[in-house]
Amino acid sequence: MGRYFAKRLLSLIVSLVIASWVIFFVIEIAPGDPASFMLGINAQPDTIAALRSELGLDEGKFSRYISWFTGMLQGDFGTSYTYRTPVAQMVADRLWVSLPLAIYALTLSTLIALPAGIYAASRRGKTGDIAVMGATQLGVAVPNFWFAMMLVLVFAINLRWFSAGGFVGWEAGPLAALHSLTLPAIALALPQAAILARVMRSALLDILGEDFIRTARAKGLSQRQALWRHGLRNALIPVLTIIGLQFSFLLAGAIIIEQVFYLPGLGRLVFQAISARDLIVVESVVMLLVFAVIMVNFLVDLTYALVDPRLRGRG
Amino acid sequence: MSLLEITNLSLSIGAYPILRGISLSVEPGEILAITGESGSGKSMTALAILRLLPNCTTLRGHLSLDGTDILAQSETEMCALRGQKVGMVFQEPMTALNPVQTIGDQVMETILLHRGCPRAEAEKEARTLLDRVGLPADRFPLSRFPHELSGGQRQRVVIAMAIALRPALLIADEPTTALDVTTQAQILTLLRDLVRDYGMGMVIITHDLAVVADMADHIVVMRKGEVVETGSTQWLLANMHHPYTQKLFAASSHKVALPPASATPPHPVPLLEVRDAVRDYPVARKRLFGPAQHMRAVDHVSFTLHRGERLGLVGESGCGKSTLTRAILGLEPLQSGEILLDGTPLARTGLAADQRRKMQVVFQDPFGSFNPRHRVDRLITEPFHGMADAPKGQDRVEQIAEALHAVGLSPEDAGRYIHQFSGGQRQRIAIARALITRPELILFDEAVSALDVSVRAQILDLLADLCGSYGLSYLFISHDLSVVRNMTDRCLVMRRGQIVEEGRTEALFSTPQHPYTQSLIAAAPVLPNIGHEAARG
Amino acid sequence: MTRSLILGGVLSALVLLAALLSFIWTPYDHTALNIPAKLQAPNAEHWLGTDHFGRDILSMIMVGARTSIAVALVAVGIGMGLGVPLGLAAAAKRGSWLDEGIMRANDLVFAFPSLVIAILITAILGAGAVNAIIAIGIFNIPVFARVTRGAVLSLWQREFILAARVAGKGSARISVEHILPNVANLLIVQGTIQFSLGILAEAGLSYVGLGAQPPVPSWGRMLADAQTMVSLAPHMALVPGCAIILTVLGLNLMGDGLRDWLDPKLREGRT
Amino acid sequence: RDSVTIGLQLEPPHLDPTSAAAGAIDQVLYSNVFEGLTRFTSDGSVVPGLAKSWDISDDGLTYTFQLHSDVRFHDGTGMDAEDVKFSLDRARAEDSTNAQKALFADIANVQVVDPTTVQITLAQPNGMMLFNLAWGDAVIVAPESIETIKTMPVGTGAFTFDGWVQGDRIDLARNPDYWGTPAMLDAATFKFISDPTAAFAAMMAEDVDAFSAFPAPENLPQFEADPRFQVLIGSTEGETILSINNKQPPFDDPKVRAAVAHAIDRQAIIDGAMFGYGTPIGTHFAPHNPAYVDLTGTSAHDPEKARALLAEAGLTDGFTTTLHLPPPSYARRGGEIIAAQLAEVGITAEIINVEWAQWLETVFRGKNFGLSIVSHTEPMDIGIYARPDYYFQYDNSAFQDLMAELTGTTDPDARTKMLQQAQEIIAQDYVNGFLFQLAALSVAKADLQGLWANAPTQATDLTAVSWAK
Ligand SMILES: Nc1ncnc2c1ncn2[C@@H]1O[C@H](COP(=O)(O)OP(=O)(O)OP(=O)(O)O)[C@@H](O)[C@H]1O
Ligand SMILES: Nc1ncnc2c1ncn2[C@@H]1O[C@H](COP(=O)(O)OP(=O)(O)OP(=O)(O)O)[C@@H](O)[C@H]1O
Ligand SMILES: [Mg+2]
Ligand SMILES: [Mg+2]
Repeated sequence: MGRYFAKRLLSLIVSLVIASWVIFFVIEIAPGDPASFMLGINAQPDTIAALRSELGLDEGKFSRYISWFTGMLQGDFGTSYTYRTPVAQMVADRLWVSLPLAIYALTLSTLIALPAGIYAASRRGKTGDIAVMGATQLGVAVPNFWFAMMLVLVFAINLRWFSAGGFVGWEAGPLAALHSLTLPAIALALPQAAILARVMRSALLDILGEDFIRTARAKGLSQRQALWRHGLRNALIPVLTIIGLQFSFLLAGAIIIEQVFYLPGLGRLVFQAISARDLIVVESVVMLLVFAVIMVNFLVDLTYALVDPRLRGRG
Repeated sequence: MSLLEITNLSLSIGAYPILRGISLSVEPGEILAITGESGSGKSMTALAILRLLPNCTTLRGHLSLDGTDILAQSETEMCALRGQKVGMVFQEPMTALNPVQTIGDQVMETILLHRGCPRAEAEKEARTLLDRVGLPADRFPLSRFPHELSGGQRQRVVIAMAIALRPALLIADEPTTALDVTTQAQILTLLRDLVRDYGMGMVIITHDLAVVADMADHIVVMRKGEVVETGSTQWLLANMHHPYTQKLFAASSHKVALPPASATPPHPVPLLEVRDAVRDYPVARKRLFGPAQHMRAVDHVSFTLHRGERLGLVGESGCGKSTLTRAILGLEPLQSGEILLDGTPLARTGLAADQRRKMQVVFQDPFGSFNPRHRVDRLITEPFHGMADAPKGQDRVEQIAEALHAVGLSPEDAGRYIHQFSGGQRQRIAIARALITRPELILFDEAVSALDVSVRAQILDLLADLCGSYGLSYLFISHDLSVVRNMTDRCLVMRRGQIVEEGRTEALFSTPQHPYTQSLIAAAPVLPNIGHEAARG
Repeated sequence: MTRSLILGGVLSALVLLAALLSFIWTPYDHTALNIPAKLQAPNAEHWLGTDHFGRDILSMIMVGARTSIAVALVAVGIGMGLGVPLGLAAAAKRGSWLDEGIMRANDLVFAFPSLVIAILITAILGAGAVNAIIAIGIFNIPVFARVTRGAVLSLWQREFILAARVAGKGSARISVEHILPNVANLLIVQGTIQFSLGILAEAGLSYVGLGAQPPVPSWGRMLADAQTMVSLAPHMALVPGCAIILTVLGLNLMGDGLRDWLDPKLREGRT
Repeated sequence: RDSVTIGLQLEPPHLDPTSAAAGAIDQVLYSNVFEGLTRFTSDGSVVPGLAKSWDISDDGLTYTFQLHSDVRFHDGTGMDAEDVKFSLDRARAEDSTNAQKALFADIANVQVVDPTTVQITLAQPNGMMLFNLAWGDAVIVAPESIETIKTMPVGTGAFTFDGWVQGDRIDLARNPDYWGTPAMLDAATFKFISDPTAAFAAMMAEDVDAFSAFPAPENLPQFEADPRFQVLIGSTEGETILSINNKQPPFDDPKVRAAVAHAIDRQAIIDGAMFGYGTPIGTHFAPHNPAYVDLTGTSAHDPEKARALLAEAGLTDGFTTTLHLPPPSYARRGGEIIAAQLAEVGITAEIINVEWAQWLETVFRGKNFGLSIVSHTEPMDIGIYARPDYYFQYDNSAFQDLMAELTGTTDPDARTKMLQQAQEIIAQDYVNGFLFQLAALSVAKADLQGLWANAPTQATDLTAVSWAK
């Protein structure tokens, strides 16, 4: 276990270093200059030069990379070119929206998908299965931004059950905050739930075909008991993989949804930062997202070992 | 009244009839063996008793267990019955256990489910059971996971689960096919003891007639979903009537008329010489910066094979036989030692074209050794790859026809795909592929292990014929002692990567020297002679 | 043939047909503006109504199908063209540094937030269908590489591969001659699925303005144009939305159906 | 109710109006938090701000400002002549990062006479000086708080800055110690909603009380029809033009530019892109300005004439060019329409959608474009036509002389004459395609009063806003 952990950790670090390279140099070749963006069309060239030097943009790429990277190691992500606040703090603020949203959506999707998948698997080939699978097919096919538009139209504008968007902030109390995240969470969760339910079902069906399920049935367990006691935990590995992937996706991929619901999340931060050429913000956020994905995968791998004893001993 | 009474049971899956009018019965304390070739419906019969059949099956007829009409039971009632009244042991111990639960939990489950006793009590009971099946507490605590056990040990756990509630009937479907001969002997003994101790009835399903003859009180022979013959073991072995039964027994004890090894003007250079071969597989390190670990699959093996000689290699599963084969074929590098073919060492990068011409191979799995997307002509000419003088055009057609003819197939078969052939035919094609370059040496790695007895007998006969017509030399690898005894002049015994004994086949089998060889031979079940006599008659 | 294969096939064929038909005929010129006739609900002249410039939506949907199909198809092509050889190579040299390198690189690409990278790519290269293809294609590569490797690894254990190796064939040759045809089914199925995901991705990119540029119609951009008009002219959002849903649905159904039809044992292919 | 939530499309990057061009900073802070010596009113006129009065010397070179005496910054420090000198010198400095540094180019010296008197000396007369000092870029800031101005703006206005949740909102609170007429609202929140659909939804769901510069004109009729809301339609300083790269062939031929101008149907663009909101213009000048001349006739929609002109220029088969479109919907939608209109006369305009950063790089600085659409929102900016290096690269020495003369002229009538002459020159030279004056479109709750309808500068002046009883 320790060795497994250490080896994964090592490859994780190498991945992160390579990722930082890729991110920095790819982003730096984007045309457009943060200083001219800031100063607009009436700015004079010397003003732009003054701002560039104030922002440290006149240094060489490589030395900027080094200072960015070493800064990151110490938890200092630099200062945003446009906002002029520490990137770390901006990101932290945004995470207070994005992270709860991702967790909320993931919880919703898991709560919907797992029962649906289990139900479908246990009724394989019957009407219930076909209905659930039909619904998931539809869920996979619906673009989530379109779905979000429809949700706003129905629940915010017509029924006025929810506000059309925005985030009241955690100061307003956890319930109010969750309430304001509900529509976006649903918009994110349903398509994900559709995928997850399909994975759950097929993983379960694969497991149900295994010999040990037959053994369990020969002991006198009913189909359902066999599914719950022996099928579920074994089916968890593919499901966990997908949940891990989805979490990373939700963290970074909510850009469009954040736009539709004007949430001050990470996605919108990158989006704004890209258009303002606030490169350091883009770099840091992308780096952070990559880091999050790699970490989540790492954690998922570790939970595999919790689920499956065969992986514990393995080197 | 019998413990298990099946009369006129028919079963079909969808529109396909699988079982047709099966009748059999088992008394308490009696062992009934069901035998027959692959696909004859043995497993289906067993599953029908538990009503654990695939979807869309229809069952007709009568099936009663201890007076209960099984077919009339609801699913809930069946659940109560399974495990309680009837236990089952499956073929594949490696997959029959839930990998994520401890063996203790899995054994206890049967008890908790039916008896609803406190956990502690179930735990105690499970412990006793595991002790009973030969898994003592000090080495096998309840907290072990299945992957920490060997195949035989896992099979013991499965048996413990099946007998937990002392069911009246125990069904064992090929319980030892996946195990070594020595382990097989132990498991069979255990089963027999349990039946005797608990007075259970048992249905054992096996295609190994030697096991049948050894274990069973009663025998049922099945073919294509029908019972062709049934009777007490003694009686049946002596008086088998049905031609199929006779054929089956004849094939099992089939003796091949191997032509004598070509009179040897002993060639100075051995055809194949293996010198001190070592093959290590890397194993994951125990600690991150610990020394690199490895597993020695072939451990300083040396032997020679002369022209015209037929050499056997026996040993338990995992002892390194296939690894050695792959090394000889140049598919895997050696860590040390060398292999010489006709005096020239094999290059590290694989075999040269002329070496490949001299040496060919036939693998075990007739279903997996061919690319399903190619036609037979393309498949069997594959060994010509990279040879400068590979036949072209008409010449090629002729050589294909000749090879197919040699293995008893017709030249028309060259245009067919592999899925259009039966397992036995496929193995013939595999042999044709090996023959087509006119090799001097063929390696047979478990070449007949996957075949049914009757098909196996045909293939062995074919090999014997080819020995006559082609003057073959071969290395015959198998875990089946009787086959090796039949097919070879000289024999090597391998254990944990090492050759422990070597000698003329007859001598080695009649007077084994090494204790391992002795235990191997002792464990192998033997078909009593009566069957053999009857079959001849 | 399963029910889903038929249903999916019919849906996909309809879309394909519409796209092909648009080359020779559309009810109106899809670029012709007619501002006085803007925002008409579906009617006898314009079966699916008009948009905010008075263009005929049916014509735009038909031509838009072309864009969606082309973008998704080429993106899948890129993913297959690069991913499959990588997967084959990784599996052929299992456990080697090559395998390790390819797989780690795959993981790394997977770790990048795809939408953010797509936005960056278009920020660097400019918005447009070609760049959308690149953005989608890049993320298809690891998918195909992984699926191929997974399927091929088990094939390498098969004895017919051993037989080919005994015949002296190199791993590249074996990969092409023996392995590839045997994973073709799986790749076709995966291709169908990636194709449908590509259509969704193109729609998403166009929705944020990074996909095909006007006057080339695109379903995603039609949705983007429609978004502020949902309450004025709901058909503007519903029509392209349904076009996307039906196409993706059709492709997914077809993929599932193909999987069952070609080989029931391929089920583990999809992640 | 004594607070208000205002929706804005763009979020300020930071909160220093004197070191960025972002209009969003002024939209939040202008007049609310920061004030200058002079200020704009809703109708665009310039009135006293922190300076209660001023004297201009006869040669037009010396301005003497009298400041209000009891003005305090929000941090409690007093605002006096020293602060004015500091602010203006900072904006003019060599290393200044003021986006509109040119506004101060003519200032030769700023001198503190006494705590409430400041004297500004010009290097040459500049009739626009009072106007220039009303810009958001010329507001008075304090040296004590300059370090943190980007995140903690400290001004003299009727509202104090009360917090910023980045990506979401900025809060303002009433300044109890305001030197002038105090604000009527206790608090105000600016909420940033960039997506037009989301803006519509937020208004409809009453998440915000007003939306300044509402981005989706197509939705306005719905608000008008809804008794809960009022729609404010005013004018902006935004001349929306189809800018033409005057140096790039074939646009270096005035005939070709004229052909482009005649190919354009302004009304169709206003209807199609702005859903009818906008005033057609025929030159680069705001129609609400008294000096405006209606020159739309010079470039009336006439495809026949356009084709004829192209033929005259030797381009019978038309030509291909690029049309770079920045993100706002007037440009993206207008661009699609213009491309179609140009196609009718044989000009193929390949649409290239760009972000602002790219637009600045390729179009504005790189001058690597054929056509582009952009709204020039700076007030009174006809002077850009006198800059030959400006991105559309119009180089006419007669025009340049006229502008130089204008700057030195302070007499209003003479100025008007010159301005009208300037308008005509650029119209007749078909420098750009002049499309329409961007309308100021705001939506508010029906009972919210005191909002500016017009947008003489990008400001959301809340000082007079209140709820009707
Ligand atoms: N799930 C299933 N669906 C359809 N047919 C099946 C199924 N399982 C088995 N069969 C068919 O039923 C027949 C009997 O199969 P069964 O497994 O009982 O054979 P067997 O005698 O146990 O063979 P073996 O020795 O290979 O285990 C075979 O023809 C087989 O193809
Ligand atoms: N690629 C490999 N990597 C690591 N270990 C391996 C590998 N292949 C085989 N081994 C190990 O080497 C040993 C010998 O394996 P081999 O396949 O040669 O046995 P065998 O005698 O052919 O057994 P069987 O009768 O089951 O075919 C086994 O313990 C096996 O687990
Ligand atoms: Mg069987
Ligand atoms: Mg082997």
